[in-house]
Amino acid sequence: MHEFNWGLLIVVYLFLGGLSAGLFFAAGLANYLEVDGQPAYPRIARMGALLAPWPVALGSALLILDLGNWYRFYKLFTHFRWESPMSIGSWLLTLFTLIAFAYAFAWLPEEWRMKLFSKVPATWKQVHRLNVDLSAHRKTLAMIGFPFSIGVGIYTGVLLGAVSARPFWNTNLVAQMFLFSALSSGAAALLLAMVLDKRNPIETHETKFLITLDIVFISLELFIILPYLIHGQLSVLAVKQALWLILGGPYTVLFWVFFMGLGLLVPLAIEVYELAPSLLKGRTFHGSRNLALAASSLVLVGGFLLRYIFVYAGQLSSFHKMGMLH
Amino acid sequence: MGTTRMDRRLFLKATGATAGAAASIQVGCLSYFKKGRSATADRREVPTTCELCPNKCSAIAVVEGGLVKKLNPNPENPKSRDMLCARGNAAIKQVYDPDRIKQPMIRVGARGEGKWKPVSWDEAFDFAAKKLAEVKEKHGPQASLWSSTEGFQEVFFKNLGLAFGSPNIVRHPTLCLASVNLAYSMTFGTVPSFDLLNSRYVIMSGANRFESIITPDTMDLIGGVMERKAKLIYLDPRFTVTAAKADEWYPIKPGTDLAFILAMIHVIIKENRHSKDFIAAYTTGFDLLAEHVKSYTPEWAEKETEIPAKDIIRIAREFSDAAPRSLYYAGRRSSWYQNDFQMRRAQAILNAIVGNWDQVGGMVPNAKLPKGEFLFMPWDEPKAPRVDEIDKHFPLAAKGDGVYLKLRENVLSGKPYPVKAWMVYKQDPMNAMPDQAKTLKMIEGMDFIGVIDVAMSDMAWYADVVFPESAYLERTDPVEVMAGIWPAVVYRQQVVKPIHDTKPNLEIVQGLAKRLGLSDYFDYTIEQWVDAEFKELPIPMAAEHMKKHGVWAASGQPSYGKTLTPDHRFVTKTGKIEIFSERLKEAGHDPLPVYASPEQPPADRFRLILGRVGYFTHANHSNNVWLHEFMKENDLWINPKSAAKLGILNGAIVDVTSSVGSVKLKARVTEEIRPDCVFMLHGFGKKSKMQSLVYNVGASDAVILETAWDKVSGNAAFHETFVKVTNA
Amino acid sequence: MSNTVKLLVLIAALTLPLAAEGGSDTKGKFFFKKTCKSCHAPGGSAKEVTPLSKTQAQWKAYFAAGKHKKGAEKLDSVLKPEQVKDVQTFLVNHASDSPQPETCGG
Amino acid sequence: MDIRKRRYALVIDSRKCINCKACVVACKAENGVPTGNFRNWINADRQGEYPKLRIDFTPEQCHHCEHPSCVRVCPTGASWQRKDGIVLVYEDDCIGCRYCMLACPYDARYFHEESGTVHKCTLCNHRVDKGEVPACVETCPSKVRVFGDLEDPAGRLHELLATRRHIVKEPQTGNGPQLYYLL
Repeated sequence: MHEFNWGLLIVVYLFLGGLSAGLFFAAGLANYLEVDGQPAYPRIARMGALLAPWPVALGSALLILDLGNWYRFYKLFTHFRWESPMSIGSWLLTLFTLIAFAYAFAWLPEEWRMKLFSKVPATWKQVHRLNVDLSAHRKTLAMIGFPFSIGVGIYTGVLLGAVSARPFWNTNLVAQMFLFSALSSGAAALLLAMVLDKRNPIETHETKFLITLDIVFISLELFIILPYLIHGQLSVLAVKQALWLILGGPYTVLFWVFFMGLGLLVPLAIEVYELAPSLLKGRTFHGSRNLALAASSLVLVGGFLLRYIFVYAGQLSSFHKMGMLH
Repeated sequence: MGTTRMDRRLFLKATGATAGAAASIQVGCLSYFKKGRSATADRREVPTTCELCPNKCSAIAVVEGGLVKKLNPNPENPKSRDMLCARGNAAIKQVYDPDRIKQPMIRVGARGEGKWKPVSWDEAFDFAAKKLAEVKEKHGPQASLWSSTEGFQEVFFKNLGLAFGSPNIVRHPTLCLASVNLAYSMTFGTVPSFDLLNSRYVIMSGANRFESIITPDTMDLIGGVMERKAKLIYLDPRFTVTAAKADEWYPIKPGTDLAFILAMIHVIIKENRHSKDFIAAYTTGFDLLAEHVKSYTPEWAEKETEIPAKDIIRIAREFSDAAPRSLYYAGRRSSWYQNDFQMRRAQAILNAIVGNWDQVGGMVPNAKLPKGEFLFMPWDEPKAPRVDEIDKHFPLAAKGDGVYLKLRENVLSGKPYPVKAWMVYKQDPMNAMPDQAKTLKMIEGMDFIGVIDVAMSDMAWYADVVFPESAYLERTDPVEVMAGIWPAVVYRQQVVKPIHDTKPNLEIVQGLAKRLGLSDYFDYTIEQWVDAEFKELPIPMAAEHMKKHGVWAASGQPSYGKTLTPDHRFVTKTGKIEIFSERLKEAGHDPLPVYASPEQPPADRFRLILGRVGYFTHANHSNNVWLHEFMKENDLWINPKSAAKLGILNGAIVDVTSSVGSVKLKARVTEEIRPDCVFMLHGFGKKSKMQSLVYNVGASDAVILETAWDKVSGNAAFHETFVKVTNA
Repeated sequence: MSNTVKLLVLIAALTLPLAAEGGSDTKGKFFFKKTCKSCHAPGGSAKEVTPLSKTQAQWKAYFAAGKHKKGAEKLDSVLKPEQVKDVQTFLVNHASDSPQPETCGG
Repeated sequence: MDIRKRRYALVIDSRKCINCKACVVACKAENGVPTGNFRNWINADRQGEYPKLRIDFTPEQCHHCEHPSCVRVCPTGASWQRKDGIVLVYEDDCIGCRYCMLACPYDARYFHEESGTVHKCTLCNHRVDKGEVPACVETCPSKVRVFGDLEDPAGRLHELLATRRHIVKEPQTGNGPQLYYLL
């Protein structure tokens, strides 16, 4: 009967899981896009590949720490329960993490890989057998990884959406919302990383690509949030009452000002402002470094807030308590 | 066993019978099937009797590894109806309360400062005996006061006071229900039980039976009301749980219940609805009553009570139509106003004139069961008269109980003689009596204060020496006969050994008696005492039975109408039910209840009303961790209209001030109270730091209550205080 | 008891001094239970007697007569004179028309 | 042994509930529920304006649903349901993820800080298996709770459910709750 059984660690975990999925997806996509038979965005593909596994690995560690009995986490893998989103999610997450690491490994520059293995004692022969060049299999690994990344992106939403007891969550739109938010966060994180990498300054076409990608994902996310709100209003009373949490209730300001405003609409406006001249009037895309920094950071904050709001408000919502909340 | 056994399922069926079967009398269904009691090496089940409130329910304690794990209801006791309430269940935490007094202690700091020196029992006894002897030497034995509250071992404490030579034994009834007891005794010669199980129409004045305590009355009535077999009319300035469950709730103007009752009598007599045969055969003074109530019309009562006259008339008609299965319920804690006795008398008279005496669904004189008695050496009668001058001021009151508030006045004034030592058993006068400042003054005037209790009450906190009593689960007590419609004998035996250095009250009394040279009067053990009591129980192998079952009930078949024979003599002066009382007249009181409008609070004040909730017993158990969870502090109920006028918001801290004190409380702005009253719950705002959960949390009503008492019984009147409420 | 006897008892009661001063209620209860009750108990060798068996006046009359066993034996032969006084006090105090408001517990 | 199929359930006559909370304390003692946590409780719904007021009390606890969502979402199978309908947590398999707590429409579960696992009403299965009734049912003063076997056509539950109007709470969740509230 604690109001919040899931707290900040879960929020962070959901955010990081989605972030990895988004990073992998964007990086994989960049790997597939070619101009004249040559990869169009090799630096994006590499940056994404190298970053992708870490957030989810950290997130999973946090999730395990959040368990009442962290050392029993292995039990997640001694059972498979197809009815439980968490059970499916655990497997999905694990496989995705492994693929993401393999994919990152495939993108590891030769000298880094050699340096890494030079630290492994020579007697550990089995380990040294892993010292192989996978760069030829990047496309295959990306192809295998795509569905998993989408799966993880969706899963973080399904985990909440599958809970029929919480009217705030219990709609199929939550999964999509979380997915597009994840993909948008991935694109934004890549943009941020590229902008911050001063040794290899980001190039204009790269900025343009990532901004375009993000505009698409944010728009899709908006197209889910609107029906979520409208549908909720038209739904059964309990859902309508649950939506009150963000339509007048305790999470209203956080949702509208910070998430919708700062986390979604403002970065979208910045990105459109940057892209529109080149798109509509055919002008050269310049790409302001500062605006890219601002937009990408705000998108990440928005992605985090979405999960924060959903995890907390969702726990407050309930079929039998809602009437009394008002 | 000779009892009728009945399956629980059948019992439920019986109580669930539809109104169509209303004619059936529900009796004999009070013992259910015996539950399988498993016994493993480590697990024992010991029947005992609950002590957390005065109802004395039978319980079966489950002991595992030497610890009490669970208390289950014992279905064999008709008076506990196979239940234990929240308190009963939480008794385990009384034993394992970290705040318990764990060994005898002698005060080393100033009184109330909370500095204690743990001592051995010998030291504690020697110290107390020396002090008592000094007071006796200097002022005589009557200078000692012995106050206690109802309990199986109270008798030993009381006897020590008497053997010591003091007439000043003061018990709880005048802080409780002395006015009811006296009013019914004066009318019927006894206080009957109310057959709520079979009643069809019940009126209650503020007796909050569904909320303040759980007894058979609670259970019988909730069944009847909810199965639509009984109608409940409830008068209370506050919307209680009982009000919520009642068929009709009237937020009566406080202090005017007597007007309502007199108007009912008026209607019943005027419309010729009284039970003429019964009145002729068993009562005296009816004609005087008929004359007396002529002016008490429903229209007059409407002005007094704010209950519409048409409702009073209708209720009077319904009440007399339902007779003899109709009841004006007496209530338990009853002491509200200075006319309380007369209000209860009027209830008794109303009941008498519709002829519900000794009838199914009416009032039933209590059946008793025989019990043996241990005969100990009797002492000389105390020579001095009582310090409360009960003979002079309250000649009709129960002499053995004393009159608490008058006693305090006299002790404070030092007249008729000084009282310098105060022994207290199981009672907390600091919270039980109104006007705590006066009680503190009385404490200050004492040369010696000794307290015997299980927990560190506020009274114990101010004592000079504290004797820790073993909790009820840790001791064996005398056998008790529970008189009633379904009489029973209950026994409390030791379930576990005391976990701290505590003693049962008898051993504490004996320890003191030995040092006071009174050992001869207490020359027995609890086992001898109990064996003597077992001896006359009308069952074979009584001792074995009681130890195995913890309770013995008669057949479960109540008998009605035993007193309705021409030669029955009521224990009154005339031998009849006295509608008109010569004895009251002789004592200078109204022989028939006369109404006087109660004083109303001025515009800027509220009448403070009090109440209880069944999680706690008076000021006790609010420190019990399992019960404390349900209510962590008390608050001040105030109607939104009144609160708005004063700018008081829900949850705001307010000052509640009377002529004798002021407390701070959180405001609970609620529709559930009359706009001219405020309400607070009893039992919080403790001064004792060894009540750590409620120490200084909320407030004690005793701080702001003013001293007032009922004129006839001396019963404290708790609703006579007007308070000012302001934002703090 | 025949009506004549009742009448005589009544007359006796009215003409005799009404109070038995100075006896001890507590001791009276003790001796009553110890001595009288040894026979006058339910199932005892004599008829059950309780304080409620008589009114105050009837008890006073009974003690004024000072007889026992339907008048065959003097009360003094069962109880010492002082004990008789105590028992009388106890029985009168708790007679069937005595004012004895009920209490709670104790 | 009797191998007849059983389906345990509770019928609750909440009109008779007076909020005395005996059931709550009995449960605490019987099952060692920590302070601050509850396996059963009583909701109080207060309505109206002076002097037209009402209070409705409804006892709450695990509904031992037909299709318990808590069991469905458990990733390790620690939450499980007996054949007789009692929903339990097998503590050795509970990793303490608390997903089941979110999945319960009745908020009937709590996290036990000491063991790091989730606890809940067991319908006193240890008592029921001995032929006794749950502690809350046994102690209830106003006999609000009736425990029984829905598969017993002669049982008290059948009689009550056949003759009295009743509801279950939040049936729209699809959980198939088995706490029947009489009207």
